[in-house]
Amino acid sequence: MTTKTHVQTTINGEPVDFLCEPRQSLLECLRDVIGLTGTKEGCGDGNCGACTVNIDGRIVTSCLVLGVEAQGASIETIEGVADGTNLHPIQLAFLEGAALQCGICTPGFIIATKALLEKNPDPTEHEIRFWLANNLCRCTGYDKIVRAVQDAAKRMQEA
Amino acid sequence: MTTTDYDPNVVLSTENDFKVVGTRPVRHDGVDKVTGRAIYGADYDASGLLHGKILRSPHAHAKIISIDTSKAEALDGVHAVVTAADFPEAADKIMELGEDETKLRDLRGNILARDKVLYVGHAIAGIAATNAHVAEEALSLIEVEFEVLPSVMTTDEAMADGAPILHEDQTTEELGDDSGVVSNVAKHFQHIKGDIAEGFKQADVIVEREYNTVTVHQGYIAPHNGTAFWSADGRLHIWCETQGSFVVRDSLADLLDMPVSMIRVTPTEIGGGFGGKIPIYVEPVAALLSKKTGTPVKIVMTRKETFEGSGPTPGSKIKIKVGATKEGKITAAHAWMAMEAGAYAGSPVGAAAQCVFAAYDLENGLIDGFDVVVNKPKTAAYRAPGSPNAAFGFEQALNELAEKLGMDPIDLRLKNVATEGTRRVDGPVFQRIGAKEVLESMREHAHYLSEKQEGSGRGVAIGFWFNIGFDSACNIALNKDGTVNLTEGSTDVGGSRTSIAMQAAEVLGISAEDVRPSVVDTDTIGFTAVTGGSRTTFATGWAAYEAAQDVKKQCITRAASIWDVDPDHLQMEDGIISSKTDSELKMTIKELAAQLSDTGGGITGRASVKPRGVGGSFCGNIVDLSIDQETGKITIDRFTAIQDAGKALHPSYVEGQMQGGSVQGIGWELNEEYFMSDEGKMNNTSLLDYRMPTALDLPMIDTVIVEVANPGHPFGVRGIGEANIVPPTPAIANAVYDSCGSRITQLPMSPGSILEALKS
Amino acid sequence: MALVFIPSQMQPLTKGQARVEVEGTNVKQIIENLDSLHPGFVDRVLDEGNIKPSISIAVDGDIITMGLIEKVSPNSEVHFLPAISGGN
Amino acid sequence: MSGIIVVTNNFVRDIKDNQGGSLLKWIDYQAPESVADAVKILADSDGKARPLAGGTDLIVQLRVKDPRVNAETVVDIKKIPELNQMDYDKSGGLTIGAAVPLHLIYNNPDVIKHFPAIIDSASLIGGTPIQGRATLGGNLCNGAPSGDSIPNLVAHKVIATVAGPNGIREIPVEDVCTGPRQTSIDSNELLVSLYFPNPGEGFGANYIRFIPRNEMDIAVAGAGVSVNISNGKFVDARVCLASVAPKPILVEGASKALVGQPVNDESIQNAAEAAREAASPISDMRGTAEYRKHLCEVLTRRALNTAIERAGGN
Repeated sequence: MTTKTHVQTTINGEPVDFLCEPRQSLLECLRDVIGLTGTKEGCGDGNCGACTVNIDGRIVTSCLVLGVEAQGASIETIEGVADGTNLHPIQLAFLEGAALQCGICTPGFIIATKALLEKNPDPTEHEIRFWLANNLCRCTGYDKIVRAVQDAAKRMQEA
Repeated sequence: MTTTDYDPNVVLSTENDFKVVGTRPVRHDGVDKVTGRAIYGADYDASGLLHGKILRSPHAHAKIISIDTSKAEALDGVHAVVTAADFPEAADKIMELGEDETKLRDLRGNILARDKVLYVGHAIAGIAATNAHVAEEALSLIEVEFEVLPSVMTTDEAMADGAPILHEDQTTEELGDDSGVVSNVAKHFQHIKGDIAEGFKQADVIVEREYNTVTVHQGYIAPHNGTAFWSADGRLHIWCETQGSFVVRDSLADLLDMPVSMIRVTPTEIGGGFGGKIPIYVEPVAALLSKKTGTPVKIVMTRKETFEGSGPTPGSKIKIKVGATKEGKITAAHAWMAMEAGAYAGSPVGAAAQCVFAAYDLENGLIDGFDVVVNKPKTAAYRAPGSPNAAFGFEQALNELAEKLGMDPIDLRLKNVATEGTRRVDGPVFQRIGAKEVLESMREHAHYLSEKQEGSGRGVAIGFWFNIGFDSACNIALNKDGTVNLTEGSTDVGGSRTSIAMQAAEVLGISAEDVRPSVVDTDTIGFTAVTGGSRTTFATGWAAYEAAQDVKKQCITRAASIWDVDPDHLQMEDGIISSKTDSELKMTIKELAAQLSDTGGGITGRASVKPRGVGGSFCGNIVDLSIDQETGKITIDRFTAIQDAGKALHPSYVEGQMQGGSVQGIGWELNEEYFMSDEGKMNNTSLLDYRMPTALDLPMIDTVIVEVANPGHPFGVRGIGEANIVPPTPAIANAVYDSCGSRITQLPMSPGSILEALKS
Repeated sequence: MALVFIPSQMQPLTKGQARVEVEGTNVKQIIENLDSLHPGFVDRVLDEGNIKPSISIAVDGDIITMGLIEKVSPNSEVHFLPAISGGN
Repeated sequence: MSGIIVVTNNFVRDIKDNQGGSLLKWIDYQAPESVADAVKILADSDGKARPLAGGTDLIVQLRVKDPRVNAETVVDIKKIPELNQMDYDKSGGLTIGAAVPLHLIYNNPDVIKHFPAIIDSASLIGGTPIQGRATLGGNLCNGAPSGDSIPNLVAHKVIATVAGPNGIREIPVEDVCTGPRQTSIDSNELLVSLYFPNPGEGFGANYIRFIPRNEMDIAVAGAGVSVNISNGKFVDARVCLASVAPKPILVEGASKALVGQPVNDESIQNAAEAAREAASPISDMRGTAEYRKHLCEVLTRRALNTAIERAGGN
């Protein structure tokens, strides 16, 4: 049996090395090993989207990725979305549009939304709902989230 | 529909002479939550932290013959194992849990089973280990000997003659009287108004039907969690996600038989609750493990544990009989309601009884309520607990009645609507309420006036939640620059600290941004009851109002001493202190604040309140849906929620509550349920199979806030968190009937059951 | 005198009477005076001198917040209700 | 079992007992860079190694400690070039490596142009983040009766290329699944790629499923179909059903009902009824057996209509 593996990654633009057991999910590595607790756990089997992160340009549920698989990968988490103290337009849209209540799903939604708008700068309501269908929110009924994504799209196009 | 020809979110305002109340500032905790910096319970870390896991029962009902933990204790990395035997033997007593009361013995038994397990998922033992993987591995090394007993899963089974009994010492209570009959029925009560036999005689039309609902879960995204550190000096510190840090503290003091002052509970940010995070589950186990190990212990439930080991809302059987004259005047109504309490007494049937007929002025009414224990998890509150179950019955029956009478369903409701002065069947008389305004606003709404789309069905219903008051405390310290720091003890699930801060800002004449609100630990603020019952913005807001008045009074006194005038001659408006008699004397709160230190010291306002004047809230829905005729699948095409919010403090948050409650109701209606196996095991313990609505399952949720000010609050606030989950189930059922002509009386309305109904 | 509404389940104590006029300026006096008119109410409503947790009392439509010392005025209405659990 | 005294030290009696967020069992991890190395690891592991592509099924199974996945080693196959290929060849066939994630498939221009119906499956397995990892190869090798891509692969007459200790072999995809979560790919073999042959003239395909939600759900029933139409007649047709038998089933009767027949409601309905008859579902929390059979008829009819439209026929 291997004990721990040395994994080299880039997280939010910075080189990050960590040690993990093969049985540790990337989510565990981010939260418990590296201390990036902005990525949340809601279900542990890929069905709530709270642990969504972006790996090499594509969003994944980090509870269904092994930490060791991240070798050489570039990972973006919620902690890397703002530019220093300047919030990203998506973060501003969520804040000003009251698109969060308890906030536990918010990091996952923001990471997923960012990937959507980078790929499709002007999505329809249906495209937004389809893209975000893997992210559960139990507080908002999604209305204000969908509107915040539409608002963010507008802000990003105007920027 | 991305563009609409009408305003999707309307505020029908009654009063607008406020500066801060009624505006939409960005929440104070918002930036932390959009940047991932906010610390939730599972995020908490401490040096030397151990990780705990809980062994849970595989049987729905069984005697525990023995528990052998020796092999688990011997595993490398395991630091401690605890069972029910580790609790101190405390005197049995009744505990006040804010809104909920329960027997200490029941609470203790639910946290770690002692002699019997009463449901699949019932906690038996806790393990602390160096990491969660080792703790999980060690669970399988605990040996438990069970004698399996027959189980009861529904109220029908539990109430049947000869049913297996969960608690041999439980007898049915009849409103303070012990019937002496050993039974699974923990409680029976009745409310009577008038004479229903006479009322039904006067009826020209009668509708009578039975309705059934099954267990559903609040579905908050963050599972239960808690970290405990039992320090060498005997103090216990808990960090957890809870709707009531003082409930956690006081429950622990009773369970662990220690002085309240030795326990400090720090509430972390909370990843949803909806009532489910009022009770405690893992905190006492973590505390016992920390006591044994001397190090902090964190326990985080899995999703499966959250389904099986926390408190869902009950399945229920509701029988409704209602009669009316040809003119549409309701002459009598009877509601018979039995609700599953789960393994220990305490279903929300009492609350259901206060809600079932609340929207209507009935001359003759009878409500029978039964609180029934079954071999399922002990139920907990879930957003207007009991009321959606009751409304699923009565609000469908009313539409059926309207059809028989040839009346518009909203007109029938308006003809019988409760108003100020109406005496409810359960006794109390309503003060100013907004049921009529909500119904009128529904009738006039563009949605209701619009043509239905070809093939779609439309349904309406309304719902009620009474809201509660209870204890709240608030402190406000005036800073030298005129900003204030506000501390309070209501854990904030959805933005309440901002709506509380806004009330202080309104009083002090400063901006919401100049108030920095913090939710603090139990050592730092006076007793504050749970965030529940839609009380927080109302009651803790009231405490903030009083504390701000205290600051205001002290500001005036201080200015009077600076100017050497009689304080009675001074006033404070819009953040400016001025003399009523001398126009030269004027100073802003900022100017005063800068002088505090040199003129006698700081100013702190404080208040502890237990307000009355709680205003109940009504919510109505209009829903359009279409049904795939070949598969039975329902698509919600358009949904409008209309709620009486009193004065909407922060309209975006009110809309958010309305939209969130509506969607929980939609999920309850369409697909959510505990699929139980014959052995009493939940078969769908993942979020894949417990099908809560996704973004793709829903339309926009349009809202109308109807402001009928609550005379019992300085700004007219009503609690608005709950009533909105009540009308969706009957409104959708009524729309299904409108679409296909079949009455669905069983929740959820899965596609298979709709297809059956279409065929018949 | 205050008007006390007797729930059906307690009406055996009042021989079926649904409303009873009772003297008293607070809830404690109301219950004690009710008990002297119709014996059994103290046992039914109180446990060791406190209101039973399974029972709520409403005065003039509001659930009381001050327990037995809650004021009752001469034209008040008093209701006994089952205590409820609930919450958001 | 009431009254019986049961000593329990294994509280996990079926995989449902661990569903919903348990931690992964202990595993070893290897990431070979060639097919040969991967096959060697698999062959040397005595059946206790499992290939890992997207992991969206495997990692869940390692979490629930599924006894059918008796893995001590996971073999990450994403570093092997052949398993990452997407190659549209001169003959009009398409090779998709077993480790290519779904999002690369539905964004691939050749797929969009020549095999658009694959997107039906690729865009509905899981949600967006699942599609960032999940693969057609993994969906096939997992062998779930509800696998959303399998009926579609069968309808496309896909050939699976499998490498083992004795070299390469090719298997028609309808012969891969042998039972619930069982396949004819041996534990020492590795699925390398899926080959979509040139579907020929007048081709159209479609996969649809029925789920109670609109996304994020397990098919209550699913139908993958393909047709070749010439002169208003079906010259070839396939119907394959998901979730209504121990494995995805190719409905021979449906092909018979269509081939040689004119494209009209009657022939389509006959095929739909054949699908209904071929289904042998169980009743469970996803639906009753009767409801699922009914859905097979509805879905087959609807999928055929879409496939016909795509074929440009009718």
